[in-house]
Amino acid sequence: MRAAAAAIAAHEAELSALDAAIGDGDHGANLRRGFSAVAVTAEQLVADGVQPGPFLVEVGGTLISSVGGAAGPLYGTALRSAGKALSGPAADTAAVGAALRAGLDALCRLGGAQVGDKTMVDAFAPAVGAFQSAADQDLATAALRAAAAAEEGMRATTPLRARKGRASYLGERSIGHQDPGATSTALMFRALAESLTPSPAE
Amino acid sequence: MRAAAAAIAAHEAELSALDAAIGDGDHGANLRRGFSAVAVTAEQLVADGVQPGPFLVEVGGTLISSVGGAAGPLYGTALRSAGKALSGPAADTAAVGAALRAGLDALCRLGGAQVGDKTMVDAFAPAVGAFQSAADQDLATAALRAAAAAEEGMRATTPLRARKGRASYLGERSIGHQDPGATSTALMFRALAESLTPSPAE
Amino acid sequence: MKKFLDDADTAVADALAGLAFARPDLKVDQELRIVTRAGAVRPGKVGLVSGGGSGHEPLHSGYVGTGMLDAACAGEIFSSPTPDRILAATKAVSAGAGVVHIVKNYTGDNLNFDMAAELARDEGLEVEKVLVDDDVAVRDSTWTAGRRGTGATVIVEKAAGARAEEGGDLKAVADIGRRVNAASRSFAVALGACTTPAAGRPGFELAEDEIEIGVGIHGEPGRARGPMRPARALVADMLDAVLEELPASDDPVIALVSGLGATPLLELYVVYRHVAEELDRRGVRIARNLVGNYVTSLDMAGASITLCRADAELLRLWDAPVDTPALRWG
Amino acid sequence: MKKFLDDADTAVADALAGLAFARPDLKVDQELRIVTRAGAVRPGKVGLVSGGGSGHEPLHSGYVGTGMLDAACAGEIFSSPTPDRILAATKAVSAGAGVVHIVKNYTGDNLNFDMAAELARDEGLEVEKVLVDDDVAVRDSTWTAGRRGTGATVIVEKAAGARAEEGGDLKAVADIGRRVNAASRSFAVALGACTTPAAGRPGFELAEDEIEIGVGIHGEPGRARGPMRPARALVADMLDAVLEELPASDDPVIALVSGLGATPLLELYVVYRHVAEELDRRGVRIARNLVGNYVTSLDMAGASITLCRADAELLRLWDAPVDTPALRWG
Ligand SMILES: Nc1ncnc2c1ncn2[C@@H]1O[C@H](COP(=O)(O)OP(=O)(O)O)[C@@H](O)[C@H]1O
Ligand SMILES: Nc1ncnc2c1ncn2[C@@H]1O[C@H](COP(=O)(O)OP(=O)(O)O)[C@@H](O)[C@H]1O
Ligand SMILES: [Mg+2]
Ligand SMILES: [Mg+2]
Ligand SMILES: [Mg+2]
Ligand SMILES: [Mg+2]
Repeated sequence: MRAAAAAIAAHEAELSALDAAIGDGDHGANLRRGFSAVAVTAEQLVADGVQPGPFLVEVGGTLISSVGGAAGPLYGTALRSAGKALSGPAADTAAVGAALRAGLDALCRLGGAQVGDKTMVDAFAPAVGAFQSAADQDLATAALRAAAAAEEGMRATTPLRARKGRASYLGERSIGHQDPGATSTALMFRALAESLTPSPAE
Repeated sequence: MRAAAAAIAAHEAELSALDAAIGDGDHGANLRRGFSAVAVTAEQLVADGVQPGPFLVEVGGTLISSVGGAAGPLYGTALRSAGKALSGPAADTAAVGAALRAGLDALCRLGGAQVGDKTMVDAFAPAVGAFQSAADQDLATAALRAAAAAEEGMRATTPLRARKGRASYLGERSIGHQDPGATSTALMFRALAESLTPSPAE
Repeated sequence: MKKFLDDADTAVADALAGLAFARPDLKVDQELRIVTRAGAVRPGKVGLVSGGGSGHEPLHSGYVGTGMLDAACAGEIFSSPTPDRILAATKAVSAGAGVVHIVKNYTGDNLNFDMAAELARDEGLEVEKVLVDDDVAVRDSTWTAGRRGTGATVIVEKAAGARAEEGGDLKAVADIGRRVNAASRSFAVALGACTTPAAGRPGFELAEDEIEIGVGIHGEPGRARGPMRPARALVADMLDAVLEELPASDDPVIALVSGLGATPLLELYVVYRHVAEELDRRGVRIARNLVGNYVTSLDMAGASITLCRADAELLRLWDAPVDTPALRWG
Repeated sequence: MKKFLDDADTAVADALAGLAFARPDLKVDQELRIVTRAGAVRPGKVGLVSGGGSGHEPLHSGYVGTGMLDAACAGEIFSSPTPDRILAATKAVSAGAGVVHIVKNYTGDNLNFDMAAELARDEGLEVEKVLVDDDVAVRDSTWTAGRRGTGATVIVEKAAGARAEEGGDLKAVADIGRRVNAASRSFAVALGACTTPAAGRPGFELAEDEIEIGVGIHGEPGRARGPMRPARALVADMLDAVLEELPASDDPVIALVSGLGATPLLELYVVYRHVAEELDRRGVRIARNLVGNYVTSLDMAGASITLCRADAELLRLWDAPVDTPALRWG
């Protein structure tokens, strides 16, 4: 979580710039606000020794009540649903994969978007697919594959015409711009992968 | 009058630019509006064979009711007073000089400005002085001297600090800018001189 | 960027603090960014809540008061308020007769208001949603999130507010709001972009002679860019777009000309002149009008035109007394 | 320059045509550019005429109506109306009890209104002039044309209008106007220049981080240029300037925060927040306030602050009913 917050903070301007091109330019600020709040919540939860499932549920709730805009409810709901699907103190790759799938499903239900609509789903869905395909690998490996898939999905949004969210107002003019939500999704999967990968000796 | 109108129209942008520097940038537009109206009035008056005195009175009235801003009442009053001082169908240099003096006096009474206050008076007063000093010359010569004096007066406003009108709000910051009203006065005296000077064979 | 602000992050909070000082007839919850009327909601009256991103002032806080909204939720600039806050506002104005949410049609607003409504229902409250989607710049198709909500919001809030004030029940109040929305269409043109405090620079760049045709109130690009033209021609095109999708009817219209934030009243009256003349030419009668800054987009230069077909009942509700910071009559 | 206009030369006429369409309760003489109330002045009521250059809307036409002005004369943009028109307005609202001219202190306005008053007196009318000169950015000295008239005009017109409506005689109405003016001071800051339609480009250029301190409502330069700073600091400086010349008294103040045309309401409320907090700190009580676009300068970005010491009588006159396009209450 801390890594995700840092990644978002580091890329705030980039996300907002992407959003300015095809939306209203606040995606970076929205997420920065949300993840600042999450950082506070998370620290408390870690201190309290909360388990991963309830942890994600709480964090999702914090996002919902601090981000605003479209991304808040979508990411928040995804995390809450993922958290509800996780039980116990630790989790293997298959369990985490199933939780991510539950989060993705909830996100799609709420937003009504499918792959190809030029939204965060275009990064989220392939990431979950890659993660689950690596169910027999360790968590770090699965997460690395997911991050790569998310980035590929993110880049694939550029030629698409948006059908959901603010970018859809542009019609044809949304083509040629990378979706900000897909970008933030990819950033978060990359942050997850890096936080799970043992860092090389310093 | 037609010459004055043409001179004003030709220099509208310049006058407005001078006014923008130390006033509100409308001196050119104000006078262009006024002299367009004057051109119409004047044509009618000439057609009616109105004599110079009443002609100036009428034209002054037209300026007052079409210019607005500070310059309208000031120029209009000057012309009206000058016109009232002129009698008969023709006028010699002395009579015209006296009429101009009467106009200047009325302008100063109305506006309360003296030479050195950085206003149209700084061009008008020396012009009248020069005109009257040439009372024994023909009209064209007197007008040429007046125009030269007006231009000198106009240029002399640049280093002055304004004490009247909108430019006075600037205090020290009005120094270094030529007064727009003095500039339009000089333009009009120059137009008068040129219309009285027999044009070289065409 | 030069703005009268202390900090981009506190802009909304600081403005709400100013509103609280200026309007003792309103109550401002600084923590939750909720503006309500100072007094309690009359028992049995339907509560009206609206809200959305900030930066559209006087929308929505300027429409809280007798005869209009009971509560406005102020999100961050151009970002929907969050569900917990909308829920708090909903509970605050619930007086036993249910609460109407007036929601402009944007994905973010929809998601956040819907979540709040869900939570409110979980707590036993009745909530009806009135969706405002009047902006014809966006084609309403499966390709888009649907038309955006803009100027009609003011008319929806006014009419539904009047209906609630006179004792209409939840269904009646929501129905009036929906009817106004169905009878309303809007179109906006930008001559210059707005600058959000967070971004610090204009959301888009227009050439010296270029305008954004069909711009959204968050600076969303419109149908196209085009050359600047005289007001009369621009207004004729805007009315073409509006009338093409306005329900045909013999009813007269309520006409709203709103500046987007940086356009002087002088220009808005020039726009209204052409609206009046063009509509007369096309046989549409204007029964009521508003000309001023009613739904804005920070410091965007531009204007929107909203027309709402109004039958006798709607005109009666429009004329009913209203006492808010931005609308006051009767 | 991009503006909703057809032609720089017809801007004022076109806007007045729009006003005429929008407000059936006003009568607009297009020929003479005079806006009056639709009905005749009640016999025996003192008539109130104001006016000046256009471009400051809603000043003055937006203040014509019950409880405020009887007539407004609209000059060209930033140029005083001419005496013949002011005379026509004066005669139109004369109902046997004399007429008050409310004149902002600019050389052009003074000259034109004075000439009109002279002509009116020649025709046997009684005319009293109330000069408004509240702008402390200009030092009132023999070196200047005196302080300019700005925001206080609204308060003068409101109070004198109320006094006339309740039957005050010519002297009483003029006295109230003068008293308000004497009790009022203003100061404005521009973040960006305005563009007159005739000029087609901004009246002055400010660097990205520069502001004009003490700007006039026609874009007249102010005391100085300075660096942009947070709203709190700007407001503190503006209040310093105002309070330094505001008559000391135990009376509370009416506080007016006016946008200059291109400044969003959100920012004006941030300004008001600091006005309220700073005045509280300095022991000045705010009894009434207005926050919005009341005296503008075309599309200038900026804001002005006006304070007026108000005793019980003034507050009573301020609270009296008013029904005009820009002010309405009671
Ligand atoms: N219906 C939707 N389903 C999934 N994702 C969506 C949907 N609508 C928008 N998004 C995502 O949200 C992103 C925009 O988020 P953000 O800028 O925070 O919200 P807003 O559009 O309210 O300003 C888009 O780039 C897109 O990826
Ligand atoms: N009191 C005065 N007496 C004489 N001339 C004056 C006075 N006030 C202003 N002027 C002249 O008027 C000019 C400005 O005219 P103009 O721009 O048309 O009017 P305004 O200042 O009302 O916009 C100044 O440049 C100055 O020469
Ligand atoms: Mg966005
Ligand atoms: Mg001028
Ligand atoms: Mg947003
Ligand atoms: Mg002027």
